[in-house]
Amino acid sequence: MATAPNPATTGVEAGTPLRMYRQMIAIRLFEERVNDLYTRALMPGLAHLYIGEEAVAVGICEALRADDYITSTHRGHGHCLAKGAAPHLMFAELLGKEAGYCKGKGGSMHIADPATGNLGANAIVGGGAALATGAAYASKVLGQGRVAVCFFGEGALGQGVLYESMNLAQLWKLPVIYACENNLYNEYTHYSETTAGDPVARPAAFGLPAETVDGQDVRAVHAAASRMVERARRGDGPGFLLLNTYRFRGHHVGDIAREYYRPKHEEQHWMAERDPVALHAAWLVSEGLADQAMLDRIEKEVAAEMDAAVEFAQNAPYPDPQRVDEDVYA
Amino acid sequence: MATAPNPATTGVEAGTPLRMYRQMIAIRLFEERVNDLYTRALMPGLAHLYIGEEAVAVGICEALRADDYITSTHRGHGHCLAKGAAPHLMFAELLGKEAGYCKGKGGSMHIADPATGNLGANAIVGGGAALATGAAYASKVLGQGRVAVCFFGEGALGQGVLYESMNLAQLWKLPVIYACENNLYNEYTHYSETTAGDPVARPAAFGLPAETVDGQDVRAVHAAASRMVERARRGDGPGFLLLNTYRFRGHHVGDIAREYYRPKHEEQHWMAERDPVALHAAWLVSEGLADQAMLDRIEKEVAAEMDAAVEFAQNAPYPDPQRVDEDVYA
Amino acid sequence: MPDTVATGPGPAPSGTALRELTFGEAIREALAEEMRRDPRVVLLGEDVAEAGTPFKVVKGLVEEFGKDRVVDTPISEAGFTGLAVGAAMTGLRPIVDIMFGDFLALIMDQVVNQAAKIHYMSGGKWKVPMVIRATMGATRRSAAQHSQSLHAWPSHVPGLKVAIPSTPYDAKGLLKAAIRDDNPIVFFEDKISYAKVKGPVPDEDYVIPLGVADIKREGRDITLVATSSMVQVALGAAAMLEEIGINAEVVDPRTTWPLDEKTLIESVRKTSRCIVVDEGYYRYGITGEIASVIAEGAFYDLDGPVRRIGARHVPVPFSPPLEDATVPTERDLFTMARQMCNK
Amino acid sequence: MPDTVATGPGPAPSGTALRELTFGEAIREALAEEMRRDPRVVLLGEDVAEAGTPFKVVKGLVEEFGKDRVVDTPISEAGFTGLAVGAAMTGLRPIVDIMFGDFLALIMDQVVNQAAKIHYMSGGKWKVPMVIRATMGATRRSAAQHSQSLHAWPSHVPGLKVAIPSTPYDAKGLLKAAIRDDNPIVFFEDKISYAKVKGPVPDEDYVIPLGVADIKREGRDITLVATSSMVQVALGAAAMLEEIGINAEVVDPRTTWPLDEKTLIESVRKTSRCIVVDEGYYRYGITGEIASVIAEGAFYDLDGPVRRIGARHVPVPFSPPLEDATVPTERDLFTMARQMCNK
Ligand SMILES: Cc1ncc(C[n+]2csc(CCOP(=O)(O)OP(=O)(O)O)c2C)c(N)n1
Ligand SMILES: Cc1ncc(C[n+]2csc(CCOP(=O)(O)OP(=O)(O)O)c2C)c(N)n1
Ligand SMILES: [Mg+2]
Ligand SMILES: [Mg+2]
Repeated sequence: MATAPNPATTGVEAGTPLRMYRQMIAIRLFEERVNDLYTRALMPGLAHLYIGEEAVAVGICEALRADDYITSTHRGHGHCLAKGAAPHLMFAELLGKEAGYCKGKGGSMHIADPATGNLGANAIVGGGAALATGAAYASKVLGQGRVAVCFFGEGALGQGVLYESMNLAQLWKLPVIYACENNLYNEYTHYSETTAGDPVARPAAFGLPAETVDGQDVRAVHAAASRMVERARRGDGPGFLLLNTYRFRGHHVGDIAREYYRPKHEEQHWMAERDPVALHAAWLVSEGLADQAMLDRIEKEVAAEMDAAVEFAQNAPYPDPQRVDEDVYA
Repeated sequence: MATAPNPATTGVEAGTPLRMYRQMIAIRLFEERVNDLYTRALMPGLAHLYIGEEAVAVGICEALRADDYITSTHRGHGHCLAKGAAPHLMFAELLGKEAGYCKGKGGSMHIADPATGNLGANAIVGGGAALATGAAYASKVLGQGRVAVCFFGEGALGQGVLYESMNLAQLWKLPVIYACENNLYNEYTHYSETTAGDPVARPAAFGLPAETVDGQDVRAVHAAASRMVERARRGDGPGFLLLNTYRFRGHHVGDIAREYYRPKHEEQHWMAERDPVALHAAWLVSEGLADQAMLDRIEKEVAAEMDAAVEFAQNAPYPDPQRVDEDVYA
Repeated sequence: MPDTVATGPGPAPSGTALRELTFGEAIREALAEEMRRDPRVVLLGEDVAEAGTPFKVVKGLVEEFGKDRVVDTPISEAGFTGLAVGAAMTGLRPIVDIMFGDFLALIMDQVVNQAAKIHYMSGGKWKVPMVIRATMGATRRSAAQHSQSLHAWPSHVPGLKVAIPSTPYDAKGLLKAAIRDDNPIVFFEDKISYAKVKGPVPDEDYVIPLGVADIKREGRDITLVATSSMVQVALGAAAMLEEIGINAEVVDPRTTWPLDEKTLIESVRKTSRCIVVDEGYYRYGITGEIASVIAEGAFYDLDGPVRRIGARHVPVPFSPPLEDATVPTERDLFTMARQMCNK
Repeated sequence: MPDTVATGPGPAPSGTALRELTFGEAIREALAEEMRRDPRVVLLGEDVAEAGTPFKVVKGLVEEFGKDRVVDTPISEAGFTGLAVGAAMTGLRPIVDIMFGDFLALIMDQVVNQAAKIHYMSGGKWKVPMVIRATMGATRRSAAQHSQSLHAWPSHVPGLKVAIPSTPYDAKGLLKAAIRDDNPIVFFEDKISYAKVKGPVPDEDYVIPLGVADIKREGRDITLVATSSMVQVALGAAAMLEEIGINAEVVDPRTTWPLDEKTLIESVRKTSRCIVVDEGYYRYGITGEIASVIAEGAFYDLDGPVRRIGARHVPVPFSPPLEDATVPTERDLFTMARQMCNK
């Protein structure tokens, strides 16, 4: 099982619409299994699902090289998968098992993996901003040509360190892209109650090119990200993407009764009309790049791999409590 | 001496050009005496002189009510005086005497005075941003109609809490004015090396009206400040002023050899052509609002009061060391 | 462990039968009563209004006091805490809600360089009457950035007071005292206790002065000094010890600053043995100071060194078997106490 | 006090006569040597380039290493510290300069929630090899926001190491060790010592391992455990004590974490008396932990309780007579030690 093929990176060619479909499906099916594990009380802690936002992570990560960097968030499973993480090692981590990416020490909010350039999910809102900027700085100083992408929710627009970071990035022309996922809510509060002025004007004021993108359209995301990544890699400095999207589920799995902060019809509208997976599937079919049978086959394949990954994680042992003292110091 | 008239607030009518002249001269002469005390090793600690920037503090504070608030900085003597502080109590504080504004506990960087709405000079760059915003918040909640002005150097544009504060102020329409004194240098580093993009675009991105003003022209400062203060008092929310100015002296009194970070000719240009006191004096004379004799008389009067204030401070006793434990808790 | 734990000897019964409240309910009641009592009290924080915070502790307050006094903020801990400092100076009595105590790391400048020093730096002229409510405590599988108990940091800083209640009764009385105090106070609430710890709380208005320790259980043989979540653990250990004939006294300082040195020292002078237990990191934390104070004050009555137990000195891990190994347990205390008493 | 203080018994003379350097010069030399040795080492901070910081400690480095490796930053302590964390993870070995240790309050999130935990949270996969240089120390008439010694905070946090050197020799050797270490390290430099403390420093390359205490003066009658600026104070007190026939041992832990418990405990087992002195705030600080460690480890050899002296528990005042009353003095130590030795 340790050699299981990663559905996120195999079977279709990198960068193509079909591969982006596969990646989105992988995230969707991964998250559905997280939901299932969590509601069956098999997963400890909290789970913040990325369902509904898949096009953002996939569109952006498909514009990256394997050795490029990302920082992720509490809602990070999608970013990790899109950057190439293996689902079975992620599930193992989510269940607190020794085989997990972080030996069970990190959990859902701290998946990290040097092999895929993942600097780590981060449970501090805005916590990745300076870190990603620093990875871009190192890449520049070391002449590596790597780009760093900082994923964050629009709630992180409230954290001052984001502005400190953008200022540094622009002054020093660092290859970092700030990817703001505006899913309209900071936990249980609408972003309009927490965000004055126009969000894209903020990076622009620091001199960063800033673009607003339909975060439910994976091709649009990919195109915008590709432009910014290329620009950054060329040495022309950082950029900012505002990706309009929506989380289909609660802030975390336990957030069930949501009507006090967001209306059901809003959810229904996004789920029915703006599902990034469905939209992309329809486009693939309409363009003749796939037929429904092919999409179904991909989904089935991915589902099987996800089920195997869950099984791997469930069967994996917990860490020996003795190991609690390891890894405090390098 | 405790009843000495305050040259900053007496003798001429509030808000008039002549009074602004008097206020600027008061700051200038105050700071010259600070320089003198410091270089004669009579003043402990550090002294950051405001000479050259007088029009900013005076132009703004003359647009405020006595019960309006200010927060100030490490370079704060000018703000405190312009808001109505008594020079003899300031000098006493600068010398660490019991009679000082803070009983000697604060010193140059922490002059504070509820009676004149001075929330305090602050030695943390950007430290006043959230505090001033909070005073504006209280004023709004309590329906007091008071306005708060947050003075800060352009170096504070590097501090994230400034953006957090402006966001809060704009969201909640708080009566606070952010007054950024751009004197071109953060200590020994030119602001262009620390500040990406366009500084006034930053507050604008948060929705604040932002205006760039010639900080050497006290009437221009006063006019711009009056508009913003009136707007804030009306309930229309915060504003931002970018005041272009220059410090004529070193970052602090001990900063003598400055050529490695700023050219002599730049200093000479500002001192010869852009001295706010001289410019305003010339205007007063040219408008027939004063003649040179009158200006000389004002200066002499203020000088005498400053000398008396210094004398008061020098003669005042140090606090009893026993009092070190007082005022830790209210 | 049972779902809720009844807290130890409550206040002296005041004639009427006492209601039982959870720790979280007691806090909400304190907030509501003080907001009713004083219109200058406002509550600021992320998701405090309709959501009532993720812990639901302040649920219902916005309905009574409105959105002007129960204010949802952006995710700007430094900004809104600093705003509260300025507002406290100018006429309000703000309470800020720091959802996870780990985020204290984001507000230390506002709390320590501003709030704690303004009164002193101004020679006593300005006051900063505010309360910073922050959660603490692990075992929620929340991992390293959402599980810390960082009360040692503000306890180190002159100008601050620090409360760390363990029971509903104490939480309510101390929070009311904190809100009425004219100083900046950091008030730590254990997340697990919110729903789990239940206890008697009188109907009538009362405050518990800051700086008065409480003897949660009287005993002869050994003193267990315990804070917050560790008080329940100490009481559990004391029950286990009783079974082997060791009679433990459990003392709860209730505030780390001011610290009721006298009560702590007197207890140990009586018992001659002491363990200090706290959920913060073991090193350079709460236990070092309290153990030193006791060792200095009760030295000649001590049978052996004052011992200490804190959270294991590692970042809090996610995995349940690992996380469980980081928090002091009844068994840890029992074993150490038994050994100290040579039983 | 004389203008410069010669530091106590230096390293064993290595044949050649040792040069004398100031504390600041030794730090500059350590930085220069490590930057020469390893191109991945970069220095970031406010005014570090041409100005060489307000203390002039890093003056000259930009001339040798260029503006790409000695980098002036905006006044964004959180931003550039976090940037350094990310850069440390991805191939550099950054050193950040925190001009005044008080500004640690601005970077605790980056240091504690990020740098300290990343190695652990990632199951050992990512490393954060970086040094945070921060100043400490009062008596410069800089008042409450520019005079703090906040080393107790990072010492409390697992995942960090904390160095607090007292002599030029130690400063150079520890800083070099810190730069070569693969962990985040907070390195405290006493501002007054920069120019005032002078001592022998060998020409050749050496490092001092983190976690090894140094006996700065051998003695029989009482152990004075002292950190940073307080080492000179302790040595001065020891000289005074010698005159009345008390032979004091002065032990410098050199790093608060890792802590060389063994050397501390052994010293006190020998002398049977101990005072711990540190320039941080008195309460919940360095002295509480060290005193507890010693009291636990040397209890049965102690003549009386371990005593402690820290900075007076008040915000640091500006006025010279007030400020001078806040910092432990030779006289304070002398008086306390004399009393403990009944002389
Ligand atoms: C500094 C900080 N403050 C508060 C929190 C608690 N918190 C976790 S997620 C969240 C909302 C985040 O909203 P957003 O950034 O929009 O991300 P989303 O959950 O919508 O993806 C909050 C307030 C935190 N983790 N970190
Ligand atoms: C948070 C913080 N970082 C650094 C410093 C050290 N410092 C004091 S003044 C100063 C430069 C300030 O520049 P600016 O804000 O432009 O004000 P100016 O001195 O030009 O009036 C710096 C870096 C500080 N006091 N606070
Ligand atoms: Mg969101
Ligand atoms: Mg400036």
